[in-house]
Amino acid sequence: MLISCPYCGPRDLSEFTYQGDGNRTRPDPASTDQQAWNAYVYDRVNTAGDHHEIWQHSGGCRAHLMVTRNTLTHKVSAVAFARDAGHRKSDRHRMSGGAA
Amino acid sequence: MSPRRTDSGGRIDRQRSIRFTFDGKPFTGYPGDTLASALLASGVSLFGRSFKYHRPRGVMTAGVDEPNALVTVLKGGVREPNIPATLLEIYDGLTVVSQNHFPSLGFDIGATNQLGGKLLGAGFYYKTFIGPVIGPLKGTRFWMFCEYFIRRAAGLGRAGNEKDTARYERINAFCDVLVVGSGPAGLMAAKTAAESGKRVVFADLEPRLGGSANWSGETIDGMPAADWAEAAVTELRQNANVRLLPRTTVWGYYDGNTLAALERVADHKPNPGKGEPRHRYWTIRAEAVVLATGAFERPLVFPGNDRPGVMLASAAERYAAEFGVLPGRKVVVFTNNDSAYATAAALKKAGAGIAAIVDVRREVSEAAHAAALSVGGEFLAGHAVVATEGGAKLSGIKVQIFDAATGALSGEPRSIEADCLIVSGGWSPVIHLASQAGINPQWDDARQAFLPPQPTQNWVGAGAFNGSFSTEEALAEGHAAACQAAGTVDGLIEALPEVETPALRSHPAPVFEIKAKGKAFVDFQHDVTADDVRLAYREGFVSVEHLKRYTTLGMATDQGKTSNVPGLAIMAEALGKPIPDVGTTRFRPPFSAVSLGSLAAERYGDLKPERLTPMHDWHIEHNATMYPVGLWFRPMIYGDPGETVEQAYVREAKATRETAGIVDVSTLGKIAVQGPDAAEFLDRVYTNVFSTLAIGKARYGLMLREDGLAMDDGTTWRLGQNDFLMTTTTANAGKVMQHLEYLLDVIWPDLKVQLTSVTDQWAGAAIGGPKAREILASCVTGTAVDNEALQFMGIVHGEIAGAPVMICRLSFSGEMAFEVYSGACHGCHVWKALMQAGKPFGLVPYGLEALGTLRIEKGHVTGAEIDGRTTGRDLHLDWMLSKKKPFIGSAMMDREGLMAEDRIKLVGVISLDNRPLNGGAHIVEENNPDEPRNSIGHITAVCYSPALGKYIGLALVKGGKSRHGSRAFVADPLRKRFGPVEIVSHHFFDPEGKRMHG
Amino acid sequence: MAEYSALSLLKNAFSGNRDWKPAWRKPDPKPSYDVIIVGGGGHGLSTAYYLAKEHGITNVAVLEKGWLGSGNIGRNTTMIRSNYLLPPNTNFYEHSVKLWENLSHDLNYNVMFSQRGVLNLAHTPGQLDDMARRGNAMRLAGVDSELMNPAQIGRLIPALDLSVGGRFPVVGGMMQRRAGTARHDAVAWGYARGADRRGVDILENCEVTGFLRDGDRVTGVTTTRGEIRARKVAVAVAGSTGRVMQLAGIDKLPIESHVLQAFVSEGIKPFMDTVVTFGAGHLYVTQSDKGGMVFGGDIDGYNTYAQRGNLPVVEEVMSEMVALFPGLARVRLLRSWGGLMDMSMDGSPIITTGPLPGMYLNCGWCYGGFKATPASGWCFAHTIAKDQPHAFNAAFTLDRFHRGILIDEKGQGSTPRLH
Amino acid sequence: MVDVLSPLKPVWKPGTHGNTANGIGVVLTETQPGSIVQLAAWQGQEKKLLAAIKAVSALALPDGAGGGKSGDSKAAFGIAPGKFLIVDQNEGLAAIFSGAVTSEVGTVTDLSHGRTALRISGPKAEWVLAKFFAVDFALPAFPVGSGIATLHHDIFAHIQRTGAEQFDLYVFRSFARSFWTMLCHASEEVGYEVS
Ligand SMILES: Cc1cc2nc3c(=O)[nH]c(=O)nc-3n(C[C@H](O)[C@H](O)[C@H](O)COP(=O)(O)OP(=O)(O)OC[C@H]3O[C@@H](n4cnc5c(N)ncnc54)[C@H](O)[C@@H]3O)c2cc1C
Ligand SMILES: NC(=O)c1ccc[n+]([C@@H]2O[C@H](COP(=O)([O-])OP(=O)(O)OC[C@H]3O[C@@H](n4cnc5c(N)ncnc54)[C@H](O)[C@@H]3O)[C@@H](O)[C@H]2O)c1
Ligand SMILES: Cc1cc2nc3c(=O)[nH]c(=O)nc-3n(C[C@H](O)[C@H](O)[C@H](O)COP(=O)(O)O)c2cc1C
Ligand SMILES: [Zn+2]
Repeated sequence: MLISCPYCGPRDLSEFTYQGDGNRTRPDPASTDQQAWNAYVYDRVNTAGDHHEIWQHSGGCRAHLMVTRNTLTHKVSAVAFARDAGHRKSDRHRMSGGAA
Repeated sequence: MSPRRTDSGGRIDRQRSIRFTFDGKPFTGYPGDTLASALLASGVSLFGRSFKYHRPRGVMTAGVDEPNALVTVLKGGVREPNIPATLLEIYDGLTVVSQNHFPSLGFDIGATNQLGGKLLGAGFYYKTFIGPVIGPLKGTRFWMFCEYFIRRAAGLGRAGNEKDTARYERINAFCDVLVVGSGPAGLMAAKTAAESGKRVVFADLEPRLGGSANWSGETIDGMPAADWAEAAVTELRQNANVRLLPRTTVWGYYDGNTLAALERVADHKPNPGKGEPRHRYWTIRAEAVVLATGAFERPLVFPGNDRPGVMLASAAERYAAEFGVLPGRKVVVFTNNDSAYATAAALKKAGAGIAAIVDVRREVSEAAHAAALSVGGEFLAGHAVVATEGGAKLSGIKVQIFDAATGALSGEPRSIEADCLIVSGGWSPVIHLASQAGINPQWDDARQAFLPPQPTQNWVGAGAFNGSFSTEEALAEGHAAACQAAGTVDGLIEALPEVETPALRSHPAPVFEIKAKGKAFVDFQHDVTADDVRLAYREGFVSVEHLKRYTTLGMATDQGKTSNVPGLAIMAEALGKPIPDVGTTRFRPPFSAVSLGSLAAERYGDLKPERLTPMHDWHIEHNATMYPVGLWFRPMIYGDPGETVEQAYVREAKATRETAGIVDVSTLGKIAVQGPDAAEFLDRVYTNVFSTLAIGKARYGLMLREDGLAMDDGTTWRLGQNDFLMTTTTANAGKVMQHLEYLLDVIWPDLKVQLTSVTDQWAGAAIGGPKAREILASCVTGTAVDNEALQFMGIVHGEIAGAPVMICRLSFSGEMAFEVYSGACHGCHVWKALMQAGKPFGLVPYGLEALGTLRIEKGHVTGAEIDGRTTGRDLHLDWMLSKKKPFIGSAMMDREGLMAEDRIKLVGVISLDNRPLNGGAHIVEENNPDEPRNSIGHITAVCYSPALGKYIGLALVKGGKSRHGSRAFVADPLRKRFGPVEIVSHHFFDPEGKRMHG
Repeated sequence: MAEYSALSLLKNAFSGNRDWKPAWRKPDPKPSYDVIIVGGGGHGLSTAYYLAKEHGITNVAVLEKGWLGSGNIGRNTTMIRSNYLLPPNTNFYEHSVKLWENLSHDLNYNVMFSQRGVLNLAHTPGQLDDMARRGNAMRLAGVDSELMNPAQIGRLIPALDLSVGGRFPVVGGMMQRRAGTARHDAVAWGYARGADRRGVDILENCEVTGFLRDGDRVTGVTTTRGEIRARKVAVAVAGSTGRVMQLAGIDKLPIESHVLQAFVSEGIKPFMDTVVTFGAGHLYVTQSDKGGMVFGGDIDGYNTYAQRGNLPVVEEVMSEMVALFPGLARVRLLRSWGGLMDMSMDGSPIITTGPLPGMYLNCGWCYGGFKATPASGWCFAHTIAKDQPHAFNAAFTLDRFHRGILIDEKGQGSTPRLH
Repeated sequence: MVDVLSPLKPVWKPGTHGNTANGIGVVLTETQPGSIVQLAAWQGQEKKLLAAIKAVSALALPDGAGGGKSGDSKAAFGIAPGKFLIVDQNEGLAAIFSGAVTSEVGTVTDLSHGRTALRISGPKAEWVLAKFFAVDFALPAFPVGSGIATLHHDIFAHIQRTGAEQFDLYVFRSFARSFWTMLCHASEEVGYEVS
């Protein structure tokens, strides 16, 4: 499997570390909403199809990437820096609805 | 001259002969021969024994699809089992033995298994050996008793225990176009892609590129096909953009157009060159792939079809044309399609006699008819072979009239003398690679074959792979495929070569099996018969995948290359369903078996790199016993001659408490945390506050995971306003780094913080003990190290023996102690200077054992206690959990499960019987040495404490502090230890910390 | 249906094996059942079997989307053991081993359970202490376990390079002799036949495509073979849990679906009798009765439903394999494949009522659920029949993650790929 | 000044080795630069950082990922978004940059001791490196001057192409000895010289 790092270009899977479900939002640090914390830490979306997930290019530039990858075919259809994806959180929700 | 060798032709070099042995007997062959061709040429017909019934088996194919002729290659004491003789190129000194027989290949007692044939049918094991309900062999015992004997019969070849001394390597390749298969289709594709200027990798599993052109006898561009292929290959060889990979099997098609291939670099050589690997494992990342892997010919299923002397038609033709070997002198051809007629003609031309052509079809094409007449012999259309005759060698066959539509036989069986029966049951495109991604291939009725699935990756097919079985089509498709793969879709790059070929069609009649009396084999290696398939059907194992698993059809080393389609056709017939409704089993990598060594490649014999500290060589020179910690090596003890481990660490620990000790702490994880928001960031990731830390000071910190459990601890030093140096435990350095990077990159991208691993930048030496300060003072320049200049947790900069150092006064040992950091390349220099300075004071280097002892005495926690299941509170670090701010884990750390009363918590234990304790021992309340039960916790770390004069340990125990002063028992049944302990505070020694504050 | 025995085998051999009947019927779905079990894997089938056998509930259907046993039950490395550290696991898996010990009899089907022992290798004294902690926990719970020294290990497995290439010398190991392997497919077939003989309908090629609901309550399922109603719907679909539960509107679970690859070498003559695991990496090896070395390592480590993996894990596993057994460098890899792992957030399973009324959930097996097959079905059947868990599975709740009552053998927290 | 100790010392075997029948495939050396410094710019400050690099090292880095330059005694290349590795045969570069890069622009991290610099050159350099890294080393894909960050199993490496047939590798010091040993081993096939 290859992931196209926006900085390094297409690189082999062995250079990356999977950081899981990219649909989760960390509650506000001061939040005491236990439900929200539980959901953030433990609950995962297991999409069959295009899945939004975070990978670290740990064997390269070490950036975290927001990757859209099909869990049925392993085809990667989109990659962006996670830090840029941060301020487009609403976008991400829309994408996980299946539009992407 | 050997009995079966022709006078001329083929790829062999008759000028030079090669000597090898098979089962100890000497043989000769020629360069270019495979073991199969050389042995056939010498008149050998018996190559091996089948798996279950130990039936005698000969050679069935000439290539990678061989199910029968498997042998073991010996290289000194190293054994390589199950190698198809058809792929094994001979060389001088090659030593081969046959396998799966006792006492010999010719006479094999295991063949008596055949007597139980009906009993040993599919599913046999599941129905028996269940055993009695009572007695010593009850339950599963009876099966295990039987299994012992059954297991002796397992497997084919024998592997050795001796280490293989060969070298294996891997290499990464990138290309625009990868062409797999070098037949007419692949060659044309490679030529086309190369001409368009693309970077091409061109692989074929055979030693000689050219595929079927090497033996087809056709004419391409006015020359013999083999010459045309050679010319094309020569041209490609000169192109710098093309890498030719003969002897290279592309065996896996993985995601992202990543293909795995095995190059057999030196298997055909008596000895590899200096530094040359035996196998090279290629991972090829290709923009586009052309799959031109050809087609496998299929056998027909009929009684006695496994007798040595029965061979696939294309194999017979290859032996004659490519190796100059006649598979027989008196040949019968048995076919359901036209392609075998060309074979008959080729064999005839090479000097064999054609005794008969038996065709299941009553009507055949004119071209076939003409071919039949031209080769002579009987022409038996509308007939079938119903039996073979002879022992371990074919002597004849029986034929009967056959109705292809109904499968009915009629008339009296008649014998025909023959020493070779060549069989063609049609062709199956080699769609394995295309199918590995998991898409189902499509059945094609006209060709009676599965055609490749719709691409799920960027590949284009060409030639017989597509079911296009003529050479014209192969050339045209090869060209077109390359144009598509290279992105030059718009047209011909060059004129296609002209082909002369007989007008024979390889589309077979839909006949797979001749039902007559006797064992008719479908899977030759696993001895799966047509009756086994029908038994599976009767017992409801009708899905092809059930069929496979119930009968083991297609599970042998050849993975059903010849047997899958006939097998499922028989099942389809039994079910009364068309073949596409039955489907085919799933294709999986590898396409053909690959050595485990090649996949380990450069890591064969060298599993992991070693991480060494700058002082590593010094430690070795000073008798350190090294201890692996992750990839690092650290001194465990510096043993004096004759000392036990305990004596050594006790001496080291004692010296540290009495005078001074020094330990290499370079392996501690070190992370530079820099930037205007660094302090804020640390406040968020540590449970305690760091923003208040003064420049030039260090602080101990605890980190939790998001789920509120303890993750790691360490000190962080503030070197500047925006500049921190964080230390982590050795084991967790990578994990902590990733954790922090994740938070910065994903959660708080707005924070201006830079993280850099500087573990390797700094060498660290911790020096502690009553004399530590004096020692430092005697060798440090540029700074004072007295109480005033260097307070507890203070940092100063200076020099030792000319090298810049950074010194922090902090203590893990509980003594007055300092960590001295220097640039790694100066590390050993500084270490030696410290040792030198310490000499007059009795400074002693100490290792992990003493380090552990000192920390246990002080009750400091490490990885054994922060084991991913404990909380800060479990470890009595509550005082570090700031209430003033949220931090990672703060929201989750108060959940009921993490606050529960019955959690195990940190305590100290003292052995009351003065015997050593063991890590991993449990603590129980009841004095029941024989059958201890009801663990209340366990011991995490142990030592003999020189300070206390006792064997002590740290433990995690239910109730924690409430048990202080109480008595319990250590239960260690695995090491046969039981005895009383006292549970005490984990602060064994100097709980007030007077010593380190000085 | 006929009992299987040596005698019946002989009788049938004489009649040309023509009289054997299907091992289980192929019925059409009824409109409704007392209990529907979604998933014809080991756990689904054993649940049906024990519902019938232990609780007399026989109006049961097992719905399998493909061919029976096409999931992980048919693709695992067959290792069975109860060498766990934490009491809920030790007790549950030991119950399972006990059921295994009598399973062939119970089912009248030889599942080839072979107690050839599972040996975990240790490569540092610290690691051996960790093993001792686990082994002692077992012994204190009445489960067999012992430590072995390198010399004993060398005698047991002559092919093992005790120095592991000089890099990770074996300093000892922990052996559970009652542990071993079983013939994976036979387990599925044996349970299917056993359940079928007690009246359970096994419906293959019957994929659940949705859940019927009455308000919150689950009242049945829609399938590729029509609607089927039931008083109770139990889900045991292992790696497909996320997907199937989404059909019931449960979008998020404390689970990730990953792929685990496994490998088999060409058949070789008896090479090694026990199961061995490597302690300085991630590798477990056994030799099948057919002669293939069956082995596996870590999961690939990313979400997938594709049942196939990629090369990095292949290379990792092979390099560890030949490091342990350098004589196998020339032996060849025959086949590799993958299965879908329902990796839970603490690495331990979930067997529970809910999360919706009328629904029951069995999942979170990671790569250790084959050994659990008997006990999982046994406990799940109890939970379904009684609407409450048995003591053996009382800890395997779905809400334990949120409540922080974790059963984390590896101490890795909520990072499923590390369990 | 104090002598800098190479981690390769016990395994450093000058001379020619391996199969030299077809000449020397690669030459392997340790370049021992005096300074290896990592510079990182905050998002949006990259241009200023590049300007600082130019001012201090006189290397005008081209735009784009991995862009780099190498001169006789100095080299610089991009290793990650906004991050650069600057190498100088002279010591003390970090201190100079600390003056030139303010905290508004980014950070300066001295790695002079933390990374070991190896050079591989010769006609088979690409071939030998391809044994370790899943990276396309062909000149068009990896032009002279440019750099990458990549990985060989546990060993992380920064690599800059410093000539048509020459690459400079920066590996963590603690791994350097193991990596060097592997590099020599992999070079045996093509013949190598250590100098
Ligand atoms: C490579 C590998 C090695 C392993 N090794 C071991 C080992 O050595 N020891 C061990 O103890 N465990 C091992 N395991 C784990 C073990 O195999 C599983 O945990 C266990 O088999 C899971 O339970 P199951 O048998 O019920 O799952 P499965 O057999 O996967 O059953 C689930 C079934 O649900 C079906 N299904 C899914 N969706 C639907 C739907 N919508 N409708 C109807 N049916 C559906 C699937 O088709 C499947 O048949 C391994 C697993 C793998 C993949
Ligand atoms: N007589 C017939 O009826 C008949 C039937 C089928 C094919 N053919 C002939 O075969 C030719 C077809 O040409 P083609 O080029 O399509 O096939 P081909 O059989 O000539 O070449 C295929 C090549 O692919 C190689 N190969 C297969 N799998 C491989 C793998 N995984 N890795 C590396 N190499 C692999 C094989 O070794 C072979 O050399 C034509 O000349 C056609 O006439 C004839
Ligand atoms: C314990 C075990 C042993 C196996 N042995 C063999 C074998 O000897 N030959 C073979 O071809 N496949 C063998 N397989 C693999 C199966 O062929 C198949 O790949 C696996 O069950 C997964 O199914 P799939 O590949 O159809 O998805 C074995 C599988 C298991 C679980
Ligand atoms: Zn990157």
